[in-house]
Amino acid sequence: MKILRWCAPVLVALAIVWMADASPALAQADAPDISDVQIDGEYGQFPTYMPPDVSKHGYHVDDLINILHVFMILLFVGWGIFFVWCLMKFRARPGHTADYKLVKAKAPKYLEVAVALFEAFLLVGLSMPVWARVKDELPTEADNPIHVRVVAEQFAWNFHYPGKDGLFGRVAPEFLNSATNVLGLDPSDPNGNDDFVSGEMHLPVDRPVITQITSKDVIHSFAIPVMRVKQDAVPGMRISVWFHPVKTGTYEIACAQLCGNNHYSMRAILRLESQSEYDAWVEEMAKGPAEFDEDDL
Amino acid sequence: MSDHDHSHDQGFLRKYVFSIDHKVIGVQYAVTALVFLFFGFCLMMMMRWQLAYPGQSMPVLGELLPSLFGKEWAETNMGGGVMSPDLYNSLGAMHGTIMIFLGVVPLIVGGFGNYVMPLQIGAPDMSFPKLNMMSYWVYFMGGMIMLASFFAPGGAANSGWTSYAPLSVTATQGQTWWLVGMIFLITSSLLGSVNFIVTIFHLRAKGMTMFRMPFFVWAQLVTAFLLLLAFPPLEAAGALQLMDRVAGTSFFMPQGLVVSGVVQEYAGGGSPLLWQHLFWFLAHPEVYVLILPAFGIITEIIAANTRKPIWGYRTMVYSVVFLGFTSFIVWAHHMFITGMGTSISAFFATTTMIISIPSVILLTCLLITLYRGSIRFNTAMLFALSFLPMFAIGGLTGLPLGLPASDIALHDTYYIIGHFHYVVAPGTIFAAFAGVYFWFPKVTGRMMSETLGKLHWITSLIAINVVFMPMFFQGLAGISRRLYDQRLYSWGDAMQGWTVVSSWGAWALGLAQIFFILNFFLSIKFGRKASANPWDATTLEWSAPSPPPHGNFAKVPTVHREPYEYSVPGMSKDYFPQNVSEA
Amino acid sequence: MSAGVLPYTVEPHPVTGLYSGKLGTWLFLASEVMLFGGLFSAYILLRVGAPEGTWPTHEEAHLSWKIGGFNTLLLIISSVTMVMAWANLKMNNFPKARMYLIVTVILASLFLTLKISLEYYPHWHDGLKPSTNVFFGLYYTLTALHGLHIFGGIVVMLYFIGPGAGLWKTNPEYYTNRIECTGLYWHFVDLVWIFLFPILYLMN
Amino acid sequence: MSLKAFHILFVAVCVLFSLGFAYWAITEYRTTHESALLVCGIFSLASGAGMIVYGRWFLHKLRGVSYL
Repeated sequence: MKILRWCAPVLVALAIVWMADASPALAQADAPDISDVQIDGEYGQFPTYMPPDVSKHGYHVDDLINILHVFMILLFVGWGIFFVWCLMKFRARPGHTADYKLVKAKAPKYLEVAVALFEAFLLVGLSMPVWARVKDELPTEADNPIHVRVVAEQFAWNFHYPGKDGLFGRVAPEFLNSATNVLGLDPSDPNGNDDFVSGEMHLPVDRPVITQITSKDVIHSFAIPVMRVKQDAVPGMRISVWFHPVKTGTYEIACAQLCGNNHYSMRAILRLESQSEYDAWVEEMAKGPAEFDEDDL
Repeated sequence: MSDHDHSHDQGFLRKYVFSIDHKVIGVQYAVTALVFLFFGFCLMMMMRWQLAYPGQSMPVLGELLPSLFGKEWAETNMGGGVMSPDLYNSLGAMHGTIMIFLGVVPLIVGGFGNYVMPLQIGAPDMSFPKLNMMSYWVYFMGGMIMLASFFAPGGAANSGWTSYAPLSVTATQGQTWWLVGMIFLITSSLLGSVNFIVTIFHLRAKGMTMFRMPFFVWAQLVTAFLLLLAFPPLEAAGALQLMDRVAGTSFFMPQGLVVSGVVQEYAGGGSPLLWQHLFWFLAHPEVYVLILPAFGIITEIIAANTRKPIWGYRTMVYSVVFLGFTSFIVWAHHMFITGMGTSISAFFATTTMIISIPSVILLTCLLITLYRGSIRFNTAMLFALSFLPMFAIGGLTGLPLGLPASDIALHDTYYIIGHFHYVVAPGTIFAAFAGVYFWFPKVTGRMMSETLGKLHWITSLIAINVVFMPMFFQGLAGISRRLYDQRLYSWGDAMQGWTVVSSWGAWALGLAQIFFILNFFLSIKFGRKASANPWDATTLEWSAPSPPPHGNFAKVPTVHREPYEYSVPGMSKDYFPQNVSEA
Repeated sequence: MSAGVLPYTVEPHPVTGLYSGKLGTWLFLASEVMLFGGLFSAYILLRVGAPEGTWPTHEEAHLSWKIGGFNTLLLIISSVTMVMAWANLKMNNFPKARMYLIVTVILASLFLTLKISLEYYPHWHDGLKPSTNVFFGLYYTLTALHGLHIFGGIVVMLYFIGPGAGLWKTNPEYYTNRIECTGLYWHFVDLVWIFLFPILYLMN
Repeated sequence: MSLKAFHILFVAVCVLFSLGFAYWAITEYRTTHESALLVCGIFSLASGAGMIVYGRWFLHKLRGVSYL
């Protein structure tokens, strides 16, 4: 009888495993076609950890996450062993009674203090410096950074490049035209003449990038997992974020904040290229839209 | 007139529907909340189908729902039985709202708090019985408004349970219903919390000093203060958002918004982040509203089933009060990536690390209580025991989210879903199940089936881990939350296997609840008759008859000692109830 | 009255020194502080964050300090009459207390009438609506919420003048306590106005 | 805190408010020279003083009532 009682849960567990095993085939029946762009990076079938890191600074974040998870697993396993041991050793059985006297154990106090100290170390020693580095230490002009403005809208990313002059043109909502002028560039501003807007983000490797992130409508979140970068795009605010790609390849940019019904499809391609490829691309882009603008006006 | 004189000749309506007896109201709360919990869970099971098999028509519901809601609805929301992204977002927002505000809080505060707390302090009823009744009915109306919002044009609220502006301001009409519903729910919890605090301060039986109160009562007291002080700012924020939506103000709308190519006519000058600050000022204490009563419940159960006093009762009380205070100054750790400066994030990260310490203390005290106990493994205890490791996982995974640097990678990914669900689902909801199994004999006078209960426990425990454990892997891989179809991303596509596993876990969890539902209803009718004190427990509620009559105690109890005097040496029995004067 | 069987409805609790109704009222007021506190902090944040030149000047705001000031005076006097009503109940002078309550209701109604006829109506008529700018949005939201509180107070007082007055005959102490709780609430509502008046009318 | 105590607090806030209002009115008067401002400023000062007197009278009248 007792065996029967415990059989059912085991069967249920087995059933879950079987179903999980059988079902991915079903899921792939009509997967959306994302093969137009080959994305770099190895993921495997059932990945359990972080995506590849192609940035210069991302290892700070990764180190912290690694340390934290080792710490968490150690604590949990240690805790769990004591827990299970207690459950087995002190189970109610004939001849065994509980001890009224409370244990005067010092160990938990020391352990708690140790945990608190370690948390303080994580906070002051690891998290704060990393945060200060990725938030405050924007690359200076001496580092020769790329400047890009990121303008989010439902449901696309617009990457606004300053062109060869390195200066952004003025933008204002009144110039906006969803077909010809998605950012609302002021045609009378000479700085904007060679500005161009792209739906793909192209960047040269081994140069820091300073992005200024904003949104036209609702809150989005600019996330590049392989770059360990994430920043909300808040309408009415322009927030600077920098990162430093080190490896060429094609990657994905995601929206991480719910922004409406097509939030799931708000994906952009990030192409990390060599400096010469990048220059060629800029050359080509700066030409195209400018002519287009003149014809249009 | 006194209710005592009339308790026998009240009509059905006064006795069971518009009752002012805290026990009836408690049961009303608990049953309504359980129904809402199940409903919210069903929404989630529908979402899990879309996640596991995107673009495939839903079995059964794919045909049932269109016939229920009509053709027009089906075309926009469920073409060919496949849920639309709008519907998916609605389900997500309503799952969160229903689970938190209509399910868990009403169950553990409104239900258990109302039923058990006055009994545990030896009170005849709550201080303001009519207010108590009103708070239930206001809650009920708020719930009905939330349910009705599914029929609103454009469907229910679809901007997430957090309702971030400007998305929520420009959203469909369901959001207005959501806001009105929330104002009802907030009013209800205000009335309830005033009542709880006054009752705990004023209606304790003779001898029931503050430090003789069972820990559950302490947890309810702190929770009531959190509800009292944290909810009004959300009410204010709700009023502002309602104005934005209805009266065209622009509190959360900055200048020059362009939605789908159209320049919006808002006057501008508002701040989208203001909503987040006001919202999280409530919603962080709300997290503790979810977890503290759960701690209260399992403390009662662990004490009764280890047959030994709680280790560090006073420490736990201080911790819980400290938690209550600190929970008001950690809210912005939900907003690290909104563009927050270094010093502000350092402040909120520090308070977040500080607030983790009392939680660790609570967990440690309960763990050490097991040491040298005599542990009985009944269903209530099994649920209470599994709360401990599950809450530990939830709490530990909070660490990388509380540190701003690691939060960069994990924010708004599945990791956070895994984290808070471990706290709330196998945490709080398991505690709630434990509470149901523990106090069921008191409420109905009958025991629940242990066999069905244990089946329910083991299946739920396995299934719930199958649901939530993969979310940590997905989160670490960087998959954004709230994606209708994650396969559009290469890493999401690679992760689809885990999503399917998680979905099957969810459906298995749904099936496991059949054991509970069967047990619940069958035991009301056929359960073994329970004595007044079936668990040989010490607190006052077990000195009242099962079920307690109107007015609770035949004779007003006098309290002589601390709440958890188990296995006192030299006694013939291994428990020493609080109201018994001599051995 | 079910409350009749519960202790501390009339007599103060030995530890807190309050009867239950008063403790409840104070807790309610604490939550009200948080409600208006939330709105006040929204006001401060929006005002500090307002882009240069978008916050209306005194002239642009079109709020007359004279009307506002007079209304402030009305509310201050109404608080005094409210206290007098309670004081007279304490001295067992029910007719006088009732008279003071009626005066309070009249003052409060006058406040609302002036507010609507001299401010809301002409403003709305002149196109100064909540959607005009953030200042007017806040102005309407804050004053309307405050007005709702005033209205609620009037309803409660009317109840105690009319149908609720019978309690004085059966349980005068209980009745006095209820008037005291009403008075606490009324003082709070007036205090809110004393903060609202300067930030909306004077500080532009 | 009884209504008595709260009323005293209220009176104190009113006194501060009258002083503040008087200050505001007189500063405004200096720039605009609107006589209503001066009148109101002086009235406000006077009523501030009046509130103090009233407060003392009130305390005397309700001396038998507890602060709690």
